[in-house]
Amino acid sequence: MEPAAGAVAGVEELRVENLAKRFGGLRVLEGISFALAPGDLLGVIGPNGAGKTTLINVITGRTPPSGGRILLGGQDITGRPTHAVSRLGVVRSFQQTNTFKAASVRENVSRALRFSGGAGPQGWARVAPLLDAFGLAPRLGEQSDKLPYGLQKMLGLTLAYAANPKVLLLDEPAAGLERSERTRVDEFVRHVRACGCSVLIVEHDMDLVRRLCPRIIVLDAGVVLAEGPPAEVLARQDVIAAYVGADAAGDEAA
Amino acid sequence: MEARSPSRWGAQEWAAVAMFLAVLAVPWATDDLLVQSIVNRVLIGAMAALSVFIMLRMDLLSFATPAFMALGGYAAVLLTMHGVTEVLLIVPASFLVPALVALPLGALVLRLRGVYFVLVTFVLTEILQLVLFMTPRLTGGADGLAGFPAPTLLGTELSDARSVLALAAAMALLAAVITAALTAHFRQHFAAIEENEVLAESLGLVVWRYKAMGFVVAAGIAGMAGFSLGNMLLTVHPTSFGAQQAVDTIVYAIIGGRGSILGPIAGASLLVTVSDFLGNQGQYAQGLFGLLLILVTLVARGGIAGAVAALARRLRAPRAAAGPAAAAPEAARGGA
Amino acid sequence: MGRIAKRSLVAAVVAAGLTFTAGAGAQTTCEVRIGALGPMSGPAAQWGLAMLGAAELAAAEANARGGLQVGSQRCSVSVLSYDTRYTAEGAAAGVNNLASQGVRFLIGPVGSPEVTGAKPVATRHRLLMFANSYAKNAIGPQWPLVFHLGPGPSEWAPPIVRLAKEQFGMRSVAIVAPNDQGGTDIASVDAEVYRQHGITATEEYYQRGTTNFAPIVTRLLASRPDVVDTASSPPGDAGLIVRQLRQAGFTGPIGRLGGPGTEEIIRVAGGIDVVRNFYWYEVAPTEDPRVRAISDEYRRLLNREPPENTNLWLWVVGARMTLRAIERAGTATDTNRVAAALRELPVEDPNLGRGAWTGQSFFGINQELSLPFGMGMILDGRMVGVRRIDVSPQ
Amino acid sequence: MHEFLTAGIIGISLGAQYALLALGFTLIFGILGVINFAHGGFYALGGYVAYAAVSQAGLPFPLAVLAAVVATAALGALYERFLIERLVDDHLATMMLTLGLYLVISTGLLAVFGPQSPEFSFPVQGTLRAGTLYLPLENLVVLAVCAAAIGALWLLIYRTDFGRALRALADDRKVATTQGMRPGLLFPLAFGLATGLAGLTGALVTPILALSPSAGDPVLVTSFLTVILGGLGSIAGAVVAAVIVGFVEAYASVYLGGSTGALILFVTVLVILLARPTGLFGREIRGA
Repeated sequence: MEPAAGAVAGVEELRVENLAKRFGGLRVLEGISFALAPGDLLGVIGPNGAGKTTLINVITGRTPPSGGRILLGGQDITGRPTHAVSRLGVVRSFQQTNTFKAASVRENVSRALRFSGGAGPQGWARVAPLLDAFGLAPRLGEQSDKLPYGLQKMLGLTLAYAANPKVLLLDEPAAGLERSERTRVDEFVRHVRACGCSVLIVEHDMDLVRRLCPRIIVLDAGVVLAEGPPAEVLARQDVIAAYVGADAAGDEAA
Repeated sequence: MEARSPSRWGAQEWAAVAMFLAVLAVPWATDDLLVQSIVNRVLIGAMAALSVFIMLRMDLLSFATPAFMALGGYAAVLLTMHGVTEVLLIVPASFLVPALVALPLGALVLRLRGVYFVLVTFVLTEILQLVLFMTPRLTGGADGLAGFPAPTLLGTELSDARSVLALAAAMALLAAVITAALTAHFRQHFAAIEENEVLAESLGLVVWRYKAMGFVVAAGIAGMAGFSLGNMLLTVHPTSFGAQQAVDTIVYAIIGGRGSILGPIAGASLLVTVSDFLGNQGQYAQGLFGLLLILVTLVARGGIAGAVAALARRLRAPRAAAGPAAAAPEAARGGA
Repeated sequence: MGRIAKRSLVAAVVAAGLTFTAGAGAQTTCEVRIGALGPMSGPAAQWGLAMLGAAELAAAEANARGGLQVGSQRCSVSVLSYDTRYTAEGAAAGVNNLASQGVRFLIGPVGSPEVTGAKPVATRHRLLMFANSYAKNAIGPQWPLVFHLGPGPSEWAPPIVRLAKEQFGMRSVAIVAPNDQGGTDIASVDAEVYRQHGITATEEYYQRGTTNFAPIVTRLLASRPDVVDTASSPPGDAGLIVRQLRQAGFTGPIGRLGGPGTEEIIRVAGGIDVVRNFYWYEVAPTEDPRVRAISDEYRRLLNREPPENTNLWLWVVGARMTLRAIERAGTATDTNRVAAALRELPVEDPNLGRGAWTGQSFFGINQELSLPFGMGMILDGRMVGVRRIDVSPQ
Repeated sequence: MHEFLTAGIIGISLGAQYALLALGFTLIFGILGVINFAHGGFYALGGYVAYAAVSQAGLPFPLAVLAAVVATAALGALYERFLIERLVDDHLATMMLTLGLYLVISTGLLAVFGPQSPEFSFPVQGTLRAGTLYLPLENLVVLAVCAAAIGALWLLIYRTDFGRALRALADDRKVATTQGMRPGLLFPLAFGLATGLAGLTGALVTPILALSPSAGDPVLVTSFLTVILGGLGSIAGAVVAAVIVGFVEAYASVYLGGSTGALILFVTVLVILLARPTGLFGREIRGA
């Protein structure tokens, strides 16, 4: 099964309308709306427990939303199963456990290509520059969970890209990386945008967010607190307050 | 469906099939009843453990094997009682009936993750016992079914000890071929589900399809084991299909090694034989199984098969030649 | 008489001991192996150990006499055993295991699942088997080499029900048993026998593994029965049922047409006062000194304590009869001839007395070795004792 | 009507015992993510320790119960600390470790105490009666102890720092650990607490019911059913589900008979689980 043909240029790639998610009585997301154009880059920030990972889970069909719609190139994909969403072109990365542990780097990539329907030389050709850039190319035979953590993380991002996405949702790509390794995330994002991918990036590293994202939204307790360019948004008093006041351990695992 | 994967049979798949081929000769090689009896029970235990193994390939622990064994066993026996004794019909039936039941059942229970799946399969086995007790007209209830006609192969009756064992070996061979074909063909898919199901799904793998396929085939293989057991005992009886048997088959698969198709075969061979030799101390078999289970989990995650493979690799590759990365990945695969 | 027998026995033992120390097998040219097949471990171990004990005692007696006269040969008797773990597979495996070691005669197994598993395999190898299950199909014309050890419920239930009705005058009974073969096969026969005596009978089956019988007891009492019968519920379950019946205010007599274990029932129930009025089937006339003498003989011949289970006394007779049939048939290999000889043997045992071959009307084959049994009774919290009931041939 | 009320009383008694068992089981899962197959083993072990303390050491019953709690809690904590701890995140491995322990415990009990039920009776006898209704005093005592234990556990989990730490670990181990909670200390304590509860139940209930090496088998099944129903890891769910299981068992057995009662219980649980894969109170959050 080949992914559907690319969206018409100029049409929004991903559109989220009034999205809501409740676990029992607990409101995790409420009235979330935003849109991503092709090649667009949107940062999502917020304190622990703000619902950032849940947002990705809901968009990718891992958890069903309690309300609202998700549109991809005008097509309603709300509530579709994860694999279907992925094959339509919305692929995510994970904070942790982002590779097939026991498999070699080569097997990891080949699985990503095969599962997304893109096995074959073209697929490898698409991924090869990233493998080179991250220094994974010489380590194709190594078992992925024996790699240094930073490389595992980059392999995870590469896998998501290998699945031939139109929209990439990155869940804290820089978390756990050494400061010196974080520029690789920039590199990755630049590369995929150059290929026409839209990117949504959930991140705690404010420097990275400032560097990369022309536009960000701030989530707090499941609602959009602010939206706009990072410099402007991060200076707002309520945003600062949300961060300072949110010290108590939240349930980020959601 | 995916493009045909390049997964080919490895040495282990061929070895498993070769072993059962060799066992086919046992009925003619010896008249020793004890050997025949042990071999027969090993074959049945190995088949049941192969069923567990298939599910373990996807990191699913199933306590429902005895339930599917019962379905296959009762289905085949009921056929013979209604005049269908041809093995070329009843063996497929013993595979198909549990497989067909597993299909809708799988749609329900495979939605459950990890431990919930484990608990539900446990409950399924309990439910099956009750269903057997409550359907005495069909299944003989608490008495089970006995006194059914011997199976026939193209008109020849397979009732003597030799043909019973030969039939068991043939069915085990078939089970090994099916298991090898399935797990080798979908090696990458199963491994991906085992190692990181969430990632596999988010990369576009239709996980439920492979799980359902595995579940259905595992049920079918268990069903064949159930018929083989019924054919050996000349009876199908509810006590043969309880929680105890579920634990035993899991123990065979885990101690033998869940990383290779040879594992369940090794586990069944060793443990069935050991419990037989414990003789009148049979009560200690369970304790021994428990200790082995703890031991294997702590120190030899690949079980017997994994340990043997690691040893062979170490012997084959002299210390100097063994790069750190060369041997590690395969060895670790056994556990994980 | 008793003293003389005792003295000659001691002499025989000493003689046997001497011949053994002088070099075992010096004067015996062959060996007859009999197998004890039963649960030797786990909750049902008592039964299997009693089977083993019975076989060992019969073998020791034969060896003390200088062995079995099989045709022209004098053969020693040895006993092999196998633990079935109370399962059908275990029993089938055990038959194979024992047969592979040259065993042609089996004492056991005891449970319904085991017998179901063992019978076909034993038939395949043409072994002679003395089974003791109460299963409705324990023996039958299709298994000519399978004999039944001791009377089944179809034999012992009628006289006990008759006597219980004389004593308690009940008009209705509720029978409770586990919902597996060991429960249903006996309880349904019991119920039929009660009905034949003009007593309304209801059957109630509980899930094996039930730990609290309070709901079952409530259900039992809903029909306001005069008597509750615990049939073949395991003694631990039966004791708990008795206790919870009393707690629920049931004051009527309680029966147990199922099997031994009265001591354990009294223990679990909380004492004989709680049990109050109770009647049960006892496998042997346990208060008969001649029957008890079997245990003394066991101690003397085997120099250790006999297994506790009173079934030992019953099963010894089966083992002795098997050996006698071997001698009479003059073969230790042709089980068909031994079976024929066994069928012809009169049932007469020095300890248990006269019995009979029964089973024709219930099983369709007269291969049930019926021996005198007992009916125990507790009246108003007082142990009345076990009364001997003789069987008549069919 | 009489049967209806009687079944209700029985249902409450059953529910209280099941609650205590399920609480321990669910606590272990909620906090460590481990399915404890040895739970029934700790129940049987608790019974035997109490029995040995009464019959061998001559301790009074309350002290014997205490000894059972201490012994089972200690064994549980040590087993967690030295074996389970190493593989705590591998759910298959922990299942195998606890299943193995169960087989070892029941075989050990069989080897030491033999297969038969020993004589072990509850020190309080007698029955309260009101018309045709009745309540054995021993059940009343067990009910009271169970209620007290559940209450104490509730306070422990929701009103103490220890409980807060446990709940934080259950919610998100990573965050909790970064905030200074030490799984290396808290996990064994939690595990021991749970196995101690199983031991307590065993010591209390086996003298009323029956004590045998395999007494843990039905306990494991009941614990499974209860926590499936209540939602793995949910404390409130375990209590509510235990009461439901108790009532279903009581009413189904009284009105439909033993086998049907059991079947209805199993099927009810299966249906609920299929309709709500996380149980009545389970959260979607813990994917496990």
